[in-house]
Order: sequence, then C-alpha cells, then structure tokens
Amino acid sequence: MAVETNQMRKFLNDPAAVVKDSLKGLAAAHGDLLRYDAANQIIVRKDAPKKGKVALISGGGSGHEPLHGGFVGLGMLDAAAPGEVFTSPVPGQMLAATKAVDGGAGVVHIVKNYTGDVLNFKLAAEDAADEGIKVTTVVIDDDVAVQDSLYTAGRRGVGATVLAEKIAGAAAEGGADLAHVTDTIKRVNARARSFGVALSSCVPPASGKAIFELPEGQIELGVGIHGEPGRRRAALGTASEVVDVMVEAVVSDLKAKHGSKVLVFVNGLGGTPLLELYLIYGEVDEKLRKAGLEPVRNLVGSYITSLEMAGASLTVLELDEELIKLWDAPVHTPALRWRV
Amino acid sequence: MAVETNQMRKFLNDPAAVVKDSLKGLAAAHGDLLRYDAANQIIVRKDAPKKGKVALISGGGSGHEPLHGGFVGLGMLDAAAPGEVFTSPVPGQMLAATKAVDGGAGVVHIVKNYTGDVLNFKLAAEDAADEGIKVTTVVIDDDVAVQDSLYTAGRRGVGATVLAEKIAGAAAEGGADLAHVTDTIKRVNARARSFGVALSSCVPPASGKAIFELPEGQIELGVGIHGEPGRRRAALGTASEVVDVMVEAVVSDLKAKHGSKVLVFVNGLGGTPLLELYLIYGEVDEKLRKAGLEPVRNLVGSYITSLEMAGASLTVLELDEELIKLWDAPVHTPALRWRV
Amino acid sequence: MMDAATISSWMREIETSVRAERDHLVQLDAAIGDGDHGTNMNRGFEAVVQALAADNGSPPGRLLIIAGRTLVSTVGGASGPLWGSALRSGGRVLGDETTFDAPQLVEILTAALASVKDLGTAALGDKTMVDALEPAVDTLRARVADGAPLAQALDEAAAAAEAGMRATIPLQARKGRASYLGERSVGHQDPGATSTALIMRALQRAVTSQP
Amino acid sequence: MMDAATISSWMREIETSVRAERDHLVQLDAAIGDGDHGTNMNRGFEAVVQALAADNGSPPGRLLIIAGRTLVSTVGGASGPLWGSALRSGGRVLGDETTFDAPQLVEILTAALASVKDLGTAALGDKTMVDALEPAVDTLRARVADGAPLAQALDEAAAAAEAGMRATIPLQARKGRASYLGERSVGHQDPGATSTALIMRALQRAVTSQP
Ligand SMILES: Nc1ncnc2c1ncn2[C@@H]1O[C@H](COP(=O)(O)OP(=O)(O)O)[C@@H](O)[C@H]1O
Ligand SMILES: Nc1ncnc2c1ncn2[C@@H]1O[C@H](COP(=O)(O)OP(=O)(O)O)[C@@H](O)[C@H]1O
Ligand SMILES: [Mg+2]
Ligand SMILES: [Mg+2]
Ligand SMILES: [Mg+2]
Ligand SMILES: [Mg+2]
Repeated sequence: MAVETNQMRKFLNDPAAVVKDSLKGLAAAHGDLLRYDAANQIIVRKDAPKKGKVALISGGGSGHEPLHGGFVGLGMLDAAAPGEVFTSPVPGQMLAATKAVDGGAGVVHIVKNYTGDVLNFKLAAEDAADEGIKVTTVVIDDDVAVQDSLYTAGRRGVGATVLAEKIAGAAAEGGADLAHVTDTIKRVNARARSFGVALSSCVPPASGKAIFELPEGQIELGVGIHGEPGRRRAALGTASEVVDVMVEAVVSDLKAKHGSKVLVFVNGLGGTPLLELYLIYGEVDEKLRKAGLEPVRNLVGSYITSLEMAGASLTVLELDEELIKLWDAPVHTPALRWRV
Repeated sequence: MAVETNQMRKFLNDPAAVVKDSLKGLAAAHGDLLRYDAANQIIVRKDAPKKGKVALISGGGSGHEPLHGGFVGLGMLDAAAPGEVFTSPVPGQMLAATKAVDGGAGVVHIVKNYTGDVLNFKLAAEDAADEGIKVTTVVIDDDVAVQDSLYTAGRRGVGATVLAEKIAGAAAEGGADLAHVTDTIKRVNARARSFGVALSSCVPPASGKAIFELPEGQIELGVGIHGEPGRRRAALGTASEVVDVMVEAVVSDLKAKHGSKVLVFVNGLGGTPLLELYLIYGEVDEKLRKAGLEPVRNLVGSYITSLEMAGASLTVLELDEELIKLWDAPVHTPALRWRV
Repeated sequence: MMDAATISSWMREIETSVRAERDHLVQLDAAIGDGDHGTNMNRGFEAVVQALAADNGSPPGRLLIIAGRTLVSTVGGASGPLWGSALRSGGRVLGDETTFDAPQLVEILTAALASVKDLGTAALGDKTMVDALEPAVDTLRARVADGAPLAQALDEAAAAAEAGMRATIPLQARKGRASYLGERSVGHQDPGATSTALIMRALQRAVTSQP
Repeated sequence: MMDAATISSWMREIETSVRAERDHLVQLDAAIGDGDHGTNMNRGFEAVVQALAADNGSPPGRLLIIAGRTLVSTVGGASGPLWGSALRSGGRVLGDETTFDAPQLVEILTAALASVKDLGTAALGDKTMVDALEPAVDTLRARVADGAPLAQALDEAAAAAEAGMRATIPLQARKGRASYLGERSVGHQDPGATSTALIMRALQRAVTSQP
C-alpha cells in the first residue's frame, strides 16, 4: 500500500473527485434504475423522460446520501442534481436535469431551504422557463430548530424532503397533474416537522478537518445536515431524555389534532448505527402515543445524512388517507423499495 | 437535560440494557413482520410457526445490526437470537427460538464461525434434539483474512451470512425440504469469500472504551465484525489501493471460473457513509471485471456491522441460475425488501 | 480611463488573494456556516481567470458578464449566484463600450450591489456580504462625486469594506446559514463579508497598478 | 472432608475475585479478542452465587451442576459453555454424596478439564484456558498422590495455573478469537487463562479458609 496517506478516516481517491467517484459507483450498482450523466453531474431515471408524467427533480449539496441520487427511480425522483459536498449544485445541473426528464406535463423542483439551494434553483427555473418548460418550485422548510421569520433565511429543509419526494413521486407516478403534485409536496411540508441532534461533528473531504469540536458527553441540539453546530450544546443525558427534547420540539410546533395518525421518521446522520436508531424509535413511539398521536407508518435508518456525523433526527408527518395511500404506493429506488 | 452524562457518543439509557431496548424498538417499528419475545430475548417472525415450512434461525452477538433481527420476515429468517453486544447468545435463546418456529419440517441453525457461537448453538441443538425437533446446523466461514487449518478456530463467518440467510430463506419459502435448504446454505458458504478493512475502532457500550486505537492515516486490514484488530496495519492509501487489496484477497481465494457471474456485496461496518460505499462499489465493479468476473447482482449498504466502526467489507459470491433465482425471490424484512 | 485590461487584472487580483485566503475563509465559514466558502470562491475565480484568458478582445462589460456567468456555473452555494448576478448586472451597465471612467465604475458597483440585495433580500446589518459591499459602494460614490482621485477613492472604498467586514463580528446573522445558529453566530466574522473586502481591495490594486 | 459449603464458598470466592479483576480481563480480551471476557465471567458468576444462595440443601455435586447450568444460561461467549460444561461434568462425578475428599476433588477437576478439552478441542499451547487449567489439575493430582496436605497441594495447583497463565504471553493463539490475529496474538496474556488462574486460587482460598 502506498506510503502517501490521506489524513481522514475515509475511503477516497482524489478528495476533490469524491462526488463524481461515488456517483459513478451508484450508477454501476443500479444501472437498472438510473444513469449518471457525468458531463452535467446529474443522476437521471433510466426511463426518463416519461411522456405525460409530471417529473420531479431535487438536488443540493452532497454528503447527505442516499439523498438525493438514491431516491431516483420508479415512484420517486426522476432526476437528482448533486453539488459538491455541502455545496449547492449550480443552475446548469438543474437545467440539464429539468430538460432530461420533462415529459411535457411539467417539472417540479423540490428545494431544501438553504440560501444557496434556493438561489441556484431559482436561476435554473428561470432558464428552464426561457426554454418553454413548465416548472414549479416547492421549498421544504421543516426544521423546528430554526426560528422562522420574515427577516431571516427561515427554517432549514431536512427530513420532510425524503417524505415529500416519496409521496409526491407516487402521486406523479399515479398520473396526478403538475398542480396536484406541487400541492401534495406543499401539504407534506406543511404537515411535517423535524429536529436533529448530533453527538459528533463530521469531516468534509475537502478540508479534512472536523467542522466543530464536540467533547464526549456533550450533545449539539438542533443541528442541520451540513455539519453546522446546533442551536445549543448540552450535557448528553440518556436516550430517553434526548428523545423527550426531540419529541417536545416537534410535537409542540406541529400542533397535530389529538389522535392524529402520523408517520414517524427516525433518521441517522451517518455515524449512528441501527442498534441505536431502533432504540430511539422505541422511545419516540412510546412518547408520541403518550402525546396523543398514533404512529401508523415509520421509516428507521440513515436516509438524509451529514457524512459520518454521529446523531439522529426525528421527523413527524401528520397523515391523512391520501398521504397514507401515496406512502404505501410502489417505489423502486436504490434506497427505498417496496411493492415492486 | 440531566447533568449525569454517559461518556460515549451513543444514544443509550442503561448501557446494560441496550440490546433489549433496541429490540423493543425494532418490534415497535415492525410489528407487521415480527414480534419480540422479551423473556427469551428472541425476535420471531409474526406468522411463525409456518406448518410444513423449513424454519431458519440465526443468532450471535449484537452490535451487527441489522443482522440478525433485521432479517426476520418473509423469505428470510424465522427467528433471531441476539446475544449481548459482541457476545454469543446463550443456548436457551436458540432453544426457545427453535421451538417457536418449528413447523414440523425441521429447523436450520445458521451459525457464524466463532467459538462462542458454535459452542452455544451446539448445546442448543442437543437440547432441541432431546425435544424431538429435527435440527441441522451450518457454520458460515467466509472470511479469507483468517488462515484456516485443522488446528485453529478456522475462518470467521462474515458477509456470506447475509447472503446465505436471504438465499436459503427463499428456498425454504419456496417449499424446499430440510436437506435442500441446508445444502443451499452450504453452497453459498462454499462459493462466497469476504475481506474487511477498518479505519477506526468501535466502542462497546459496556466498556465505553474503543477496543483498539487506530491513528488517522492508518488502516487495519483483515478485520472481523467484533471490533477486533485485523491481521495487519498499514498506511491508508487511496480507495483504489485499498480495494485492490480486498479484491485480490477475495478473488485469489474464491478461484471462480473465468467469466463467472457474481453477486458483489459491499458492506459498511457502521460508521462509513453511503457516499464512500458507492465509491468503493465503483472500484470493486471495475476491478472484478478486469479479473474476468461478471457482477450481475449487488448489495451496497451497512448490513453486517461492528457498531459504529468506520470500515467496509467485500463479499463476492459465485452465482449459478438457482442462486440467482433465489436471490431475486421476494423478501420482506426490516432491512431487505423487494418484490413484495 | 479604464478598459478590458482593468477588468482582467481585477479578476486576477481577486483570484490571487482569494487563493491566499482560502483556508482562512474556510475557517470562518466552518465557525458559523458549513466550511466551504473558501473552496467555493477559489473554485469560482480560478474558473473566471481561465475563462477571461480564453477570451479574445471582448469589451469590459462583456468580460464582467462572462465572469458572472462563470461564477454562477462553477461556485454553487449562496455566494455563486450572488456574486455571479452582481458581476453580470455590473457588466450590463457598460453595454459594448470599450472604455469606462470613474463615474461608470460607480454605476457598475451600484448595479452589482443592487442585484445582490435584490436576489438575497439581505439588508445592512444582517451579517452578510452586503455589510462589506454597501459601505464600499457608498464611499466610492461619495468620494468620486467629491472629485477625489480614483486611486484614493478606491482605497477608501476598500477600507470601508474592511471596516464593514469587521463590523459583522458582533452581529447576529439574519440571512444565510449563520442565521441557523441564532445567538451563537455572534462573535464571528462573516466569511462572505470577508471575501467581499478582498474583492474591493483587489479592485483598488487592479486600477492603481494600471499604466 | 469437604461438602456443599465448600462449593458455595468456592463460587463466592470466584465471584469476588472476578468482579475485582473484571476490567483487567476486559483489557486483556480487548487486546486479542473482543473485550467482553471480564463482563461475561462477572455476569456468570454473579448469577451462580445468586442461584446457590437460592438453593436449599442440595449436595455438593448438584451445586456444581446448578453452577454449570447457570454459567451456560447466562454467560454466552466461548467461556460460558466451556466453564459451564466443566462444572457440570465435575458435579456429575459426585452424584448425590454429601461430602468429598481430596482424591474426589482431583476427579472433579479432571472431569472438568476433560470436558473443556472435549468441547473446545484445544490442546496445551493453543493459548487458551487449557494452558492454565491443565497444569493446575496435573499438579493437584500429583501432590495429592504424594500425600501432601490438601491446602498445600491446592496452593501449588493455583501457582501452576498462574505460571500457565503467564506462559500464554509468548504463544500464538490457535483457538478462540485470538487466533484471528495470527502473529499479532503473540505478546499478550490470554484472558481465559487469566480467569482460570483466578478460579484455581479461589478454590485454594475456599478450602483453606474452611473451619
Ligand atoms: N441572503 C443573502 N444575501 C447576501 N449574502 C448572503 C446571503 N446568504 C448568504 N450570504 C453570504 O454568503 C456567504 C456564504 O457563502 P458560501 O459559504 O459560499 O455559501 P453557502 O452558505 O451556501 O455554503 C455568507 O458568509 C454571506 O456573506
Ligand atoms: N476452543 C477453545 N478451547 C478452550 N478455551 C477457549 C477456546 N476458545 C476460546 N477459549 C477461551 O475463551 C476465552 C475468551 O472467552 P470470552 O471472551 O468470554 O468469549 P468470546 O471469545 O466468545 O468473547 C479465551 O481467552 C480462551 O481462553
Ligand atoms: Mg455550502
Ligand atoms: Mg464475545
Ligand atoms: Mg458555506
Ligand atoms: Mg471475548
């Protein structure tokens, strides 16, 4: 093995090429579902464009895998535009993706609420409109850790993005029109809330350095998915105590009707193993029921991550019959698959 | 949040109860597929015992999630017996599991080759036989990092366990008899080889201390799944160089016919994110083709882990038509699901 | 009079100082953002310098538009579209004129500032690049109006940008990633304001080093 | 003569010293195994002491069998079945007799060693608990045959176990997890041999501290 070493606990060739190298592998593993357009750095559903079907695209910085490329396929996304690690993609990527998937019924841009993502998608949507493609944009902002206001950047988009992509993807696959698909995403965003916590920072390949230092026994409360620190730091208590904070933050902001059916999404941030995620799910399930909500669907695993950060996020989505039907509908992507 | 802290980057209540707490959550999340028998600390398929179907059970230390509990369900395991973290389960668990799933057609014990697992399963099989249950035992030993010999404990069982559970589970679901299911597991074990590498140690909840210290820029070659160090330590090279070592170790020992169809399993050890696993898959796919093998199926993700260890393992299984058919057959478990 | 050469050397000056300050910008962004501002700006202006080197004979306004397009298509992040549209609107001011004077330079930067504020909707005091760019543009406009020599006016404008940059330290961010930190954003210098100060200082060097 | 009380106090002595050495056993196992030997043995012998406390009036052989069963059902790992069957086969030697003498104690330990070797197929020099247990049993047998006082014979047997324990350091493991390390297992003391030495020393204390 070469003596020249890379000073991170990562499997890398050229750190600057990590995104391209990973996308190449994704396409090699899932050639039945998708293809990788290296020139434009986008992942496109194999059978796109689908004539007459509303197309969904999303994108954002990389480092959140399987989001978004792992969600391209039947019943979910038609294309994904991955930027460099934690850096928004450029408009050219979203424009190329939009053109590649437009089947004449319009294209929805699902955008997580980060200034960079919003601005780059905005420029892409303008360009697409110039080329005569019908584009609608929905901005996801479900993170209750961030105080919202007219004068700020507003809430971040986190876990609800995964749920919106699945649910709206099913609607589009089922033949819903552009307005309905767009509205479905807005409903998911309106009925979902999330809160994340971290037990470690993460190490972006480009810098090779942890973004922040978190001593053992401490926890960052209210973190996002870009390795940024949270709203506050506290002593790490038991899982039950941590989940109390997460559930209280989400439930108090969601204000769901008593007895509502909910989808519970316990998400790992990359470095927290399933052993712990299920332990957390057990606590969440119990506390939500105590709070008068009824978990009827759930997703437990690492689906929207922050590289190898140790931590977890909770997303709760208030359901109705249509959302349940769309959640249960067939999906076939690298990261989510059922009923096919 | 309580001042009393736990000195690990883990979500835990009582560290001694981590396995039970996690199993409780697994059952809460997947009550449609399985149930948790807390008294015996076993996970049992919801509809077990299935009259006339050969039953499969496996077990071993915890800390490898989703293995084994996450593989209980249609087309895979009928029950799992999880021990404490990295500690073999006790015979009473396997006996209870065997009784719970026996549908009269016999029960297969899938055992990873570790002295503790082998001995505890052996005692359980003897007890089950005393109770008149037909039990066969197959020991999985696919890890080429370990030199095998009559006078040693022999090779460890690692990645091939997941493939054997899926493939034999499909055979059993399809009505194969005890001899055929048993033989199918043996064929998978005989045609599969694995090799693992680690970029960090892991921290067992009981001790709260890393099992070994690995400086940044170093790699442990030939690790297992219990946080044990590997056969040797080297400077960490590029992903391509690391994959060269893994592929060479596996391919040279597998000695598959030139042009053979293979299943490629790139497994994360718990702390390595999907971004890197797909990068590794890209390298593996390319190098295997250069070596004259044809990857026709793959599995990429963290399925047999070592808590939060950063690292990955490669398993290559030489396929034939029957194995491909069984791999593609429907499976519905918490961790693997397709065609249902 | 200034011309295409002025724009090219401005971009080269930016590329040089951003590369030199890359890690510092990364550290500033790591503290209250996501640690990529240095790599983003560095990637972008390297591409700009390449693009302009490949160009032959476009007028200064076109060069600014090419530079803006290049930033938009290579940077990503928040800074890409913001600086990209800033340079594009600045360039549009000149149309196809081959030279421009001090008052036109003021117009260029005024248009640039306007498009940053329009796209990003940030106001002075939100702890963003606006806190460095706005005082710089105001100072330049005022001193040029006073008839001060351009070199001196640009020096004072760059100084105003640097003062605005330092003034972001005590602020709580209301825009960009830093806003997610709430009170925790206080006490840190804004990375975008910092790179903006570099850009204004680069302009002063580019113009004064002219033959 | 020895009796049920001897067995109970032996088990209590083991529980005490294993608890005291728990972290040390964990460290030894972390170096060449998976770091759980201390917690495994501690969990097992705590359960054994509880089980025997709950028992009323069983003869010594039965107590050994109960202890063995308890180890098998609580320890897991390699050490559980090995020590569990060891104590069970040892207990079977006594049947229902209420007392036993030195030669019978030799038989008990001989049967225990035999079942460890039978189940684990380890030989002397494989760097396992056998390297401590076998010399201890051989020594006890020899000194009892010489007619040495039991207390002294047990002291020498424990010393032999301790010597065997230290002798595992230079060995390369051929059985158990440590064998996966190949040459890297050399230079470390085997955890199971270490707990075995504790168990033999506990026996000596239990017997000599008898009224
Ligand atoms: N809405 C906005 N208006 C003006 N400037 C902004 C705005 N949002 C962010 N910025 C500037 O962008 C800088 C961050 O740029 P960069 O790190 O490259 O992008 P990102 O935040 O997407 O990673 C901030 O320091 C801030 O000065
Ligand atoms: N085949 C064997 N025969 C005898 N003793 C063994 C054998 N395998 C392992 N051991 C003993 O067991 C000890 C490890 O026990 P423990 O750590 O509790 O179990 P595990 O290795 O399953 O974690 C080793 O140090 C060794 O002395
Ligand atoms: Mg960024
Ligand atoms: Mg163990
Ligand atoms: Mg940034
Ligand atoms: Mg051990």
